[in-house]
Amino acid sequence: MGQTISFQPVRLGAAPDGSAPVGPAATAPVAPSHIADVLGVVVSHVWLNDEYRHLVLEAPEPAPLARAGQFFNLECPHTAEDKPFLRRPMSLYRADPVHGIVEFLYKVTGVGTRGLASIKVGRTMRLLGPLGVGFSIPDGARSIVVLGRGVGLATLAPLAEMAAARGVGVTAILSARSAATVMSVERFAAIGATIQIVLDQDGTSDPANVERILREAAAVGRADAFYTCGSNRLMLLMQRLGRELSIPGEVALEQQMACGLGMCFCCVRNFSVDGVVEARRVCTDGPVFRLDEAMPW
Amino acid sequence: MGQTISFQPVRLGAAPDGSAPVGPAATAPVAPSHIADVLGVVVSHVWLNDEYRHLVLEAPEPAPLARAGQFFNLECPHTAEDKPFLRRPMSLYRADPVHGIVEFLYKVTGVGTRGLASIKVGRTMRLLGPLGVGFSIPDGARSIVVLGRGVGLATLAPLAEMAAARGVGVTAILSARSAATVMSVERFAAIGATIQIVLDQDGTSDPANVERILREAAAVGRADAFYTCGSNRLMLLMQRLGRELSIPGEVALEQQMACGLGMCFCCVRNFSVDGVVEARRVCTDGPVFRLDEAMPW
Amino acid sequence: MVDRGSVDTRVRIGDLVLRNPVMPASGTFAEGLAPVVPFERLGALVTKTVTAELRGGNPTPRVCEVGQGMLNSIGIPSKGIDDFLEHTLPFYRGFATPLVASVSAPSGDAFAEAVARLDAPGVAAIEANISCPNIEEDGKAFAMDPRSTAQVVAKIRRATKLPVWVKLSPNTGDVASVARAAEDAGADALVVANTILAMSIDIETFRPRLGNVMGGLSGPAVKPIVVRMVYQCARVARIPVIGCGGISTAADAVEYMLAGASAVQVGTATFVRPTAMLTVIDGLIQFCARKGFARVADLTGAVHDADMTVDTVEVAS
Amino acid sequence: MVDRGSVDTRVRIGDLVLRNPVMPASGTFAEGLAPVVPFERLGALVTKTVTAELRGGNPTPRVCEVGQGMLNSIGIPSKGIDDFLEHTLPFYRGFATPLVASVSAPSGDAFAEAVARLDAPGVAAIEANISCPNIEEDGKAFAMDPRSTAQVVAKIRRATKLPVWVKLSPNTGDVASVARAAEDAGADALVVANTILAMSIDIETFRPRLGNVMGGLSGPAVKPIVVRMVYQCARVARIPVIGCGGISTAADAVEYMLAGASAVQVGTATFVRPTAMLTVIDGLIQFCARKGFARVADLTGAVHDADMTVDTVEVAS
Ligand SMILES: Cc1cc2nc3c(=O)[nH]c(=O)nc-3n(C[C@H](O)[C@H](O)[C@H](O)COP(=O)(O)OP(=O)(O)OC[C@H]3O[C@@H](n4cnc5c(N)ncnc54)[C@H](O)[C@@H]3O)c2cc1C
Ligand SMILES: Cc1cc2nc3c(=O)[nH]c(=O)nc-3n(C[C@H](O)[C@H](O)[C@H](O)COP(=O)(O)OP(=O)(O)OC[C@H]3O[C@@H](n4cnc5c(N)ncnc54)[C@H](O)[C@@H]3O)c2cc1C
Ligand SMILES: Cc1cc2nc3c(=O)[nH]c(=O)nc-3n(C[C@H](O)[C@H](O)[C@H](O)COP(=O)(O)O)c2cc1C
Ligand SMILES: Cc1cc2nc3c(=O)[nH]c(=O)nc-3n(C[C@H](O)[C@H](O)[C@H](O)COP(=O)(O)O)c2cc1C
Ligand code: FES
Ligand code: FES
Repeated sequence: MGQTISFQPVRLGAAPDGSAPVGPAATAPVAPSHIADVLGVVVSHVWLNDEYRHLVLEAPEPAPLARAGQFFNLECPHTAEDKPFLRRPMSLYRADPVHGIVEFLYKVTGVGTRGLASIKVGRTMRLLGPLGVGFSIPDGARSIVVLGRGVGLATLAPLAEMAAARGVGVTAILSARSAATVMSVERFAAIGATIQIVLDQDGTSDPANVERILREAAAVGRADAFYTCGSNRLMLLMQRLGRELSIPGEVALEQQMACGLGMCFCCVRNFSVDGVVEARRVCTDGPVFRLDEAMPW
Repeated sequence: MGQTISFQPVRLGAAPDGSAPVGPAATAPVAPSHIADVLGVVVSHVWLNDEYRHLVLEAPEPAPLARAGQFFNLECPHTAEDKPFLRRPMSLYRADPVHGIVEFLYKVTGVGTRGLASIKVGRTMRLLGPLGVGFSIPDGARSIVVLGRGVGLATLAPLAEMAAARGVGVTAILSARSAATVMSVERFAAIGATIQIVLDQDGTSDPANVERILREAAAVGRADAFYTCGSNRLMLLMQRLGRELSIPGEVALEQQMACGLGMCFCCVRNFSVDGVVEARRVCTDGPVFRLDEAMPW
Repeated sequence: MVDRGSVDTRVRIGDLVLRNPVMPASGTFAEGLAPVVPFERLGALVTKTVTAELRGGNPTPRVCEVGQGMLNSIGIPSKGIDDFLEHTLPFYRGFATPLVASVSAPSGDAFAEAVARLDAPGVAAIEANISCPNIEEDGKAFAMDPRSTAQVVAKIRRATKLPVWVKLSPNTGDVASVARAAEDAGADALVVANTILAMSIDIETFRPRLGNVMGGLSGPAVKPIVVRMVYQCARVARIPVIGCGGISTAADAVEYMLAGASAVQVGTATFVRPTAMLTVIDGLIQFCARKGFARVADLTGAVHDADMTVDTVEVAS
Repeated sequence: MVDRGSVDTRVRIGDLVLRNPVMPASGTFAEGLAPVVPFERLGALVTKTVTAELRGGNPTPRVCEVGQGMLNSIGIPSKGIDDFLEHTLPFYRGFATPLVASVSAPSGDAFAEAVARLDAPGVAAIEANISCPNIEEDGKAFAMDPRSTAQVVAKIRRATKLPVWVKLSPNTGDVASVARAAEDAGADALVVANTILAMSIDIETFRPRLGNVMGGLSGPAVKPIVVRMVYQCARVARIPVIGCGGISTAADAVEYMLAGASAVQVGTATFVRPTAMLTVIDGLIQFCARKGFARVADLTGAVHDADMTVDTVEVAS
C-alpha cells in the first residue's frame, strides 16, 4: 500500500501540461484515446465502514494507466433485488501500472452501488476507461492545498500522491461528519502531507474555520493551487478565496451519466466562462474543471 | 420413497366422483377453492439425467394436499442469464400431506426451467396451487391403462399410485427415446403395475406396437379406463381405440399459461364436444380432460 | 410520521367512494382469485370485458413473455351479457366491494345497448373498454381518436345512470385529447391505459410468438410510458384518472398517484404474484404513514413539478 | 450450415451498399467511441442530430434508468451545421464507412435549407429526424401525422440528391400511414423508430426524475413495441426499413430483420456495453451460418406469418 505511484494528467483537447511522468515506475505515455472496456478481476473488496467500500481490481491496460481525477464506467452486477441497467461512474482511487491494479472507493447509496457491493473476490467485472480529464498541477507549483469531503477524499488521494511524486508539497484538509468517517488519512500521511482533519462532530468543519485554514496556508506560501471535491459548500468557499487570492484551482464534479465517452450529452453542467454560461460534459470535458469557472449545484 | 400416498381427484364444477380418500394417510377433504400461494423450501433437487430434474419441496398446506393430475404455478428464480417473468406450470409428481412434501419432475427446456434448475437445497420458492382438475377413476373400474411419454410419465405416476391405493390394477406403458430416458419405472413397479417399456431405440414405441399392447390389455379385461399424457400421437391412438372399444379415458394437456386460476383465458384449447368445437381453459377446466373430447395439437 | 392505523385509505371516483385506491385490471381478474385474495380488501372489483355477442377469442399461443413484461392476444372471448348477468354478477354480489363491469362493443349503438343491459343490481360502475375497433370507422379503435371517442362515450352516457369509466388506449398519438373528449362527452372517470400493441418473433422457428401475430404489452416494461400518459391526462382532465400499466409494488402505485392518478389498477402483477394487490395496499399505507400523509388521496397529483417546464423537443431526443 | 467466413453480410439501403446491417443510433454515437470500436467494422456511422441553430438542450438530470431501459431528455443540443461541417465531418472522413448525417429543423423550409447545407463530401446519406415539433403546426411533431410528414419529406427530398432516410416517431397512433406518407414523398429508407415518450417520478423527493419532466424511453423495454412498428411499416413500404429500439444482441437484430428490417441501429446498448455493435455483427454471422443463410440480407422479412391473420380486437386485449 505504501509504494509511490506516478500520475500524469491528460487534458483532452486542451494544452497538456507537457511534463513527463515522474516516479519510480516508468509508464509509457498515454494517448488521450487510450480507453478500453476491459475485464477486471476482484482481488480485494472490503467495507471501510458502514457506508464505504474499497474495491481492488486486477485489470489489463489501459486501466492501470489511469491518472488522478480520471474515472471509469463500471458495469455493476445484478442482485436479486437490484438490477442496475446503466453503468456507474467511479473515480480512480489508486492505479498501479506495474502490478496491473486499479482501485475504487465508493459509497453504497442506491441500486448501482448496492449491486457493485455484492461482487465477490475472484469474480470479474467490466470497466470502461480511463475516462475524462484528470487533475493537473501548474508548472512551478511548490505546494498545493486539497480540500475534500466524504467520498471526494478518495478522488483527491491520488492527486496528492501525484504531487508528492513531483516533489510538490501537499496540505490536505479532510472534512467529514465524524472521526470514524474520515477516509484515506493514511494515504495523505504517507506522502508527508500536512493534514488538517475537520469534523461536523466538533464544529471544526464549519466554513469559517476551513476558511481560516485555507488563508493560513496561503499566507505561509503553501497554496500555489487549490483542489476540491465532494462538497458544494466547500467548492464555493475555495472558489471565492481562490479568486480573492489569485490562486488557480481545479474541482472534480459529478453528474448523472450514460455513455461516459462524450457521446450522449447526458452529463452536462453549466460553467461560467468569462461571464457567459456554457454547458460542458462532465465525462470528457471533465470531470476535473477549472475551479473559477465552476458553478454551484 | 416407498410409502403409499392417497390421491383424491377433484372435479371442479363437475360431479365429483364422491369416493372418499383411501390409504393409510387420512387426508381432510379438500374444498375446490383450497388454493394458496405458499413458500416452499427445497429439500432435494437432483438431476435424473441430462435433461430432467427432480425437485422436492417442503411446503405448507394446501400444497401437499394436491391430487394426481393437478398442477402448481411455480415462481422460477432469476439467474445471471435467465430472468423468467411469468410463472411456470408443473404437474404434481408426488404429494405427501403427512410430511408436508410436494415433488416435481421437470425437463429443462428454456428460460423458466433453466431458472428453476438453479435453485439450491435450502432456498425458498413460491408455488401457487394446487390448481386445476386432477384425474378421476370411474366407479367400479378394476384395472386401468396409463400410457405416457417423456415428462408425461411424471404426471401419470401419482395417478397409478392413486389407483393402487384404491385397489385398482394398473398397466403402465412407458414410452421413451431410449432406455436411459424412461422415468419413474420404480414408482410404477412399487405399486405392482404391469409395466411395458417401449422405446424408439428398438422400434417398440411404434404406434402399431403400442396399439397391439393396448388391444391386448383390453382383451384380457385390464382396461376399464385409459389415461395418457405427453404425446399427441399416443393421445390420438388411445382416443381412437377408446372410441372403438368404448373405454372411457382422460388426457392431461398443456398450454402456455399466465394466471393458472382461470382468469386470463391464455391457456385455452379446443375440444370437440358432441361435434361442436369448444374452447376450454387448461388451467381450470383441465389440465385433465375427457379423452374422447380432446383434439390433436 | 402518521400512525399506520390512522391513514385514511379512501378515495373518491366521482360519486363512488372506494375503501382504498387498489383494484384489479380488467381481464386479469376473475372469480378464480377468491381463494387467494380476500375481495373485501380491494378498493373495487373489475370484471373481464364482456360483449353482447358470443366471442371465441384469438388463436393460441395467446401469451408470451418479453423481458420484464408479457404480450397477450386473448381477443376478448365472451360468453355474452346474458351469461354475465346470470352467472358472473351473482357471484360478486357476495362481496361488499363495488363491482365495475367492463364492456365493449363494435359500434356506438351496440355500446349503448350493452351498457343499458348492464344497469343491474350489483353493478356499481361501467368501464367502457373503447380500445376495440369501431366497425363504423374502418375498424379503427374508438380510443385512437378524440372524435370517435366523443361519439361513443356520448352514446354510452345517455344509456345509463351508472358511473361511466372510460378506458383509454395507449396506442393513440394524442391521449390527452382523447381524455378530454371522453370527459366532455360525459365520462365520470378515465382508466389509463390498456395494453400497448407489440410483437415478438421466435428466432429459432421464425414464427410470431403469438398466434395472432401482434398482441398487447403489459407489465413493468410499460410503466414509464403509461405514467407519462396518466400525467398528461390528469393535467387536462377534471374527472379522476385511474392509472393502469405495470404496477406491481406500492412504489409503482405511489408514482402513478403522484403523476395524477386517483386510483390504480393492477393487472399482470397478479399473474406473477397472486397477492400483489394486497402488498400494494399495505405498502401504500406504510408509505403514507412514513411520509406523514394522513390520507392516501393526498398523493394524487402531488408531484413537485411547479417550477418545471417541458421542452417538447425532448420527444425527439 | 454455411461456413461463417462465407456469409455475405452486405445489405442494400436504396443505392447504398453497407458492409453489414449494423450501425449506431443517432445521439448514442460520436467520435468518443473510436478508441473502443473500430469504425471500419460498422455498416454505417450515424451522427447525433444537428440543427442549423445553436441549441443548448434541456435541464439536468437528463437521464435516468427505468427497469431494463432508460429515459433521456437531452433535447438536441447542437453547435450548428457550420460547426458540424468544420469539425465533425472531417473527423469521419478518416473512416471508410458511410456517414449518415442526422438533421432536424422546426419547419419544412428550415429542414430543406439544413439538408442542402449537409450535401457535403463525406456525407453518404441524410437521416431526417422528424420527431421534432413543427412550429407551423402548433408544435406537433412532424412524424405524428402523415400529412405533416409528407410535407416535410417532400421539401427535404427536393433539397438534396443524397439518399434521405426518414426517422419516424413511435409516439404516433398510426406509424404505418406515416411510413407510407414518407415513402410517397420520396424517402429512400425509414428508420423505425425514435424514443417513446415516458416519465418517471422519484417517490422519495416527489420530483420528476428528469429535469424536463418527460423524456424518451429506450433500451430493451421498448423492443416488442418497436418490432411491431417495423413489422407494420415493412408491410406497407417498398423502401427499406431500418429497425431501431432496444437492440443489444444479435438475437434482437435477427428478430428485427425477420419482422422486415433491412438494417438495424443500436443505441442504448452501446452505453451498457460499448462494444455491443461488434457483438451484434459477429452474432448475426454466426446465426446465419448456423441457420444456413448465405446472405444476412435474406433474413429481412423472413418471418413465417403467411398462414396467420391479425384480429384487430387484440389491440384491446
Ligand atoms: C466522474 C464521477 C466520479 C465518481 N466517483 C465516485 C467515487 O469515487 N466514489 C463514489 O462513491 N461515488 C462516485 N461518484 C458518484 C457515483 O457515480 C454515484 O454515487 C453512483 O452512480 C450512485 O449510483 P446508485 O445507483 O448506487 O445510486 P442511485 O442514487 O440509485 O442512482 C440513481 C441514478 O443516479 C445516478 N447518480 C446518483 N448519484 C450520482 C452522482 N453523484 N454522480 C453521478 N450519477 C449519480 C446513478 O448513476 C443512477 O443512474 C462519481 C460520479 C462521477 C460522475
Ligand atoms: C398443466 C401443466 C403441467 C405441466 N407439467 C410439467 C411437468 O410436470 N414437467 C415438465 O417438465 N413440464 C411440465 N409442463 C410444461 C412446462 O410448463 C414447460 O416445459 C415450461 O413452462 C417451459 O418453460 P421454459 O421457460 O423453460 O421454456 P420455454 O420454451 O423458454 O418457454 C417459453 C414460454 O412458453 C411456455 N411453455 C413452453 N412450453 C410449454 C408447455 N409445454 N406448456 C405450457 N407452457 C409452455 C412457457 O411457460 C414460457 O412462457 C407442464 C405444463 C402445463 C401446462
Ligand atoms: C391477459 C390479459 C387480458 C386482458 N384483458 C383485458 C380486457 O378484457 N379488457 C380490458 O379493458 N383490458 C384487458 N387487459 C388489459 C389490462 O386490463 C391492463 O390495462 C393492462 O394489462 C396494463 O396493466 P398491467 O401492466 O398492470 O397488466 C388485459 C391484459 C392482460 C395481460
Ligand atoms: C441519450 C440519447 C440521445 C438520443 N439522441 C437522438 C438524436 O439526437 N436524434 C435522434 O434521431 N435520436 C436520438 N435518440 C434516439 C435513438 O437514436 C434511438 O432511436 C432510440 O434510443 C431507440 O434505440 P435504442 O433502444 O437502441 O436506444 C437518442 C437516444 C438516447 C438514448
Ligand atoms: S455521459 Fe455521455 S456525454 Fe457524458
Ligand atoms: S392460465 Fe389464465 S386462464 Fe388459464
